[in-house]
Amino acid sequence: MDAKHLIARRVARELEPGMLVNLGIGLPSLVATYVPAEMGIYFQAENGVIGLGARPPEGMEDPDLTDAGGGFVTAVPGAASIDSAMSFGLIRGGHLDVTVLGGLQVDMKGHLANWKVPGRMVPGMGGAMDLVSGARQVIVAMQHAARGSSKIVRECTLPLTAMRRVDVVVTELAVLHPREDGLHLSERAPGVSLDQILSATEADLIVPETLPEMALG
Amino acid sequence: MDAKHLIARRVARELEPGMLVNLGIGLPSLVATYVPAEMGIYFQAENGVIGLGARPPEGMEDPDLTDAGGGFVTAVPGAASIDSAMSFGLIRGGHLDVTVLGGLQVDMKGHLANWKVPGRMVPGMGGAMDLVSGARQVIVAMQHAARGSSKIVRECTLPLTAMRRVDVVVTELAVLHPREDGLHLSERAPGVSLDQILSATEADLIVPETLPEMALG
Amino acid sequence: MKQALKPAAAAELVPDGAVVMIGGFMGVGSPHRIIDALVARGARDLTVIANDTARPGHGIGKLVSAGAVKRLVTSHIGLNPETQAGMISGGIDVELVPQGTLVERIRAGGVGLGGVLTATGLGTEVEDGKQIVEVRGKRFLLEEPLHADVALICAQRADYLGNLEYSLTAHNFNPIMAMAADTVIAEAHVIVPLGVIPPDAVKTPGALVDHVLERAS
Amino acid sequence: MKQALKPAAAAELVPDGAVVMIGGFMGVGSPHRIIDALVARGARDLTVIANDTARPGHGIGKLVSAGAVKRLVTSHIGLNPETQAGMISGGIDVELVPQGTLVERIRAGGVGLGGVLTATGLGTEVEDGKQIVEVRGKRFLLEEPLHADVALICAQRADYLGNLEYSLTAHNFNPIMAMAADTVIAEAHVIVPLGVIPPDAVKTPGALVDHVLERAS
Repeated sequence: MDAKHLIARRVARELEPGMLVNLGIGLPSLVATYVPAEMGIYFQAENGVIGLGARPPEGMEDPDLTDAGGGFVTAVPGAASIDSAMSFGLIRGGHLDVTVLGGLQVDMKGHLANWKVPGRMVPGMGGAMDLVSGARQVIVAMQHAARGSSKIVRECTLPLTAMRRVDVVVTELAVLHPREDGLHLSERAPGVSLDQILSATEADLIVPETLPEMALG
Repeated sequence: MDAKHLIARRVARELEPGMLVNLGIGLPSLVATYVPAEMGIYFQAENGVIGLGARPPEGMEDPDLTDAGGGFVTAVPGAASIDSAMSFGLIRGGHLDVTVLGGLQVDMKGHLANWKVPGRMVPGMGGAMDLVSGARQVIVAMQHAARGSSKIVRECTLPLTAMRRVDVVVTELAVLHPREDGLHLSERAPGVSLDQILSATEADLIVPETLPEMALG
Repeated sequence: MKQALKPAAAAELVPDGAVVMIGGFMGVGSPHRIIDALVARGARDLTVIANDTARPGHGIGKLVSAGAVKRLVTSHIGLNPETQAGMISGGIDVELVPQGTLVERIRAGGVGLGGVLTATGLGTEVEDGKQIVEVRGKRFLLEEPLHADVALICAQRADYLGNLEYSLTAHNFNPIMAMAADTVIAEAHVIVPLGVIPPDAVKTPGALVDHVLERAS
Repeated sequence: MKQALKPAAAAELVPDGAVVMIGGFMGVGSPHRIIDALVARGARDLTVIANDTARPGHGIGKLVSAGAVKRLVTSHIGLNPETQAGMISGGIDVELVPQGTLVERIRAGGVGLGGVLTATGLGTEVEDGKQIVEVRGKRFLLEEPLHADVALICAQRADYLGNLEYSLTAHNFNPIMAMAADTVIAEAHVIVPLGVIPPDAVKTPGALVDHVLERAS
C-alpha cells in the first residue's frame, strides 16, 4: 500500500456512524474509499452538498455537481444542496463532526500551517481556516516529510491556519495526538520502528511505554 | 368614505409600479385594496411571503399561508416563500421600497412611536423597528388624533420605534412630510380646512402658501 | 436514519428549566403536537425563545396558559393578553427583541458568529445596556447570539434522515432555529422515504436534525 | 416583469472600474455568458469579489486572462497560476479572505448588518489591522461588509419576474450575492413562465433581481 492510501485507511477508522465529515481535496479525499456505506457517514463538500457520493458513471456527469476540487461527483439518496452561507454556517457553527485536511506543517502546540508558503505558493486559504476553527474534530492527513524535511516541526515557520490545536495527525509513519503538554506519539505504521519515527521527526514527541501498531481495519 | 379608507386610498397613491411594499396589520393593510393589480406592486408580509394576495375563496384557506396578523391570504403567481432571516434581510438590507405602518405618535423631528404605551400596552415591537430602520421609504398611516389628543406631537412622549425620520404621514385630515427643518403640511383632506388641521395638531406645522387638496385617484 | 420519536418521548427531551426555541409565527408553522406533549408532561420553568406566543390556548400560548414559561425572549406578545399579564405581574420575565434582530441572534448562535451588528434599536429602549461598535464611522448595536438546549420545529415534509421542507409562511423561524440548539426535534406534516425530497428542495439538512417526531395518527 | 437583457447590454451595465460580485465555485454556477460579454466588451479595472478565479481561460479566469481585473477579493486562487502571477507581480491587488468569512461579509452587506464577528482568522495573518470585539469574554475579528455595484449571478431557472432556482453545487455564492449589489443581473439555464417555479422553490426572490439575461440561443 502506498503512503497516501495507508494514511487514508487509518483516518477512515477515526470516523463513527452517522457523522458529518468534510474531506479536503487531494489526499484527504481518498478517505471516502475506506468508509463502508453502511456506516451512514455523510460527506459534506464545502462548495455546497451534504451527501457527496463517488464518481458518476461516464457520460452521466452533471456540470452542476462537483466536489470542492472541481471534480465530478454524485449525490447519495437523502443528499441536500446548500449555498455557501449554509455550508460555512454548518462548519463555523460546530455542526461538522470531522474535517480531514492536508498539512504543510504541524507543530508541538498542535498548530497547523497548510495554506501558504510565502513568496512561493499563495493559493489562498479557501475554506481551511473556517474548517480548522469550526469543526468539532480536526484530523490532519499528510505525509511525514516533504523534500526530505520533517513536516512535524517544533514550531510552525509557515503562516498558521488557525490558533486551534488540531486533534489528530496521521502520517504514513505514525499517529500523533497533540495535547496540552505536547505531541503524543500514539501509533506506529506497520513495519515502522520507533527510531525511524523519531529520526524522521523534528519535533519532540511524548512516547508511550508500549507503542501499538496502527490498526487499519 | 370613513377615515381609515380615506387614509388607505391616499397612501396607495404613494406607491409606484414594481415596488416591493410591506403593509402593517390593521389600517395599513387596507392600502392593498386601492392598488390596481396592473401596477405590478409586490406585497411582502414579514412572516414570510413576497406576493401576498387577497383573501382566499371560502373553504380553500391554507393554514400555512397567512399574513403577519395571522389572517388567511393568497399568494399571487410569481410569489416567493421566504424564511424570517431572508424576510428581515430584505427589510434591513434596504431592499424593501416602502413600509406602511400605523402610529401612536409622530413628532416634529419625524420620529415615530408605535410599539408601546408604558404600563398600559406592551405588545412588543415585532418587526416595526427593523421596518422603520431599514425600509427605503417609511409611510405612517394613522388617524390624526386618539381619545381627543393629537397624535402629531411636538416631541414623542412614548418610546421611539427608531431614530430614523419617517418620510410621509397620512391622516384623515392631512398629508405631512417631516424634513430637516420640521413638519411640512403638504395636503389637506377633501372638505377639511387649514384651521381644522392646525387646531387638531399639537405640533407646529410648516404651512405652504397654497395648500392643495389630497388627490385620491 | 432516525428512529421515529413519540410525542411523550419528545417532551422528556425537554427538561424543566431548559432553554427551548420554538418555531412558528402566531401558531403558523409551530410544532403543535410537541407543544401538546410538553403541556401534558407538565413542563415547568422553561425559557422560551420564539417570535411570539400566539393566542391563549393556541400554539405557544398553550405553554403560557399552562404556566410552563418562566422566561421569554420574543418580538411580539400583543395578541396574547395572558403573556402580557404575566409580564406586568412579573410572573414571566419577558425580553422583547426586534423581530429581525431576534432571527439574526438565533442565526448567529447557529452559525458560530460572535454577535450581530445592527442599526435596529439604536436610539430606542432596545439600546439600553448594550455595547456599541463603530464600523467605518457608523454606529451599530452589538446583539448577542442566542443558543438553546432544544429546538422544537415544524416542517411540511421530513424524510427518514430528517431532511426538511417547509411550506409558504410556515417557514418563518424554523430553518434558522434548526441550526441553533444542542438537540433539534422536528415535527412534520408528512414523512417520506429518502430521495422523495430532492436535494435542491431541502431547506434544513438532516445533519442538523436529531429526532423526527412519529407521523401523526 | 423583466425585459430580457442581451449579453452585450449586460456588459454595458458593468462600467470600467466597477465593483463586481460574480457567482460560482471553480466555474460551477458562474454566469459564463455574461463573463464572455464582459471580455468581448474589453472591460478594464474591475474589482472582482468572487470565491475563486477558476482556471485560466475558464469562468472568472477569462477575465483575469483578459487583463480586466485590477483588484480581487477572493478565498482561493490556487488553481489559477495567472492570478497568482498577477498577485506576485503586483498587477492584481489580491485580498485573500477565508471562504466562510467572505460569504458572511457579502451577506452582511446584503442584509444590512454592520459587520461579521468571527473567530476564523484569529491569531493568523488574517487578523492584521482588524478590530477585535469581545463578546462574553471571547474575542472575535470584526470583518467588514462587502457591497458591489453589480452582481453577476447564475441560476438553473428564472421566471419572468426574476425569481431564481439553483441546482446542486451551483448554488454556492449566487443566492448571497443577489442581496449585496446595487444592480443584480441573473443568467439562467432556462427561463419559465410565472408560476412554474413554485413559491417554496424560489431561493432568490425576483424583487432582488434587476435584469434577466435573454435565453441562450
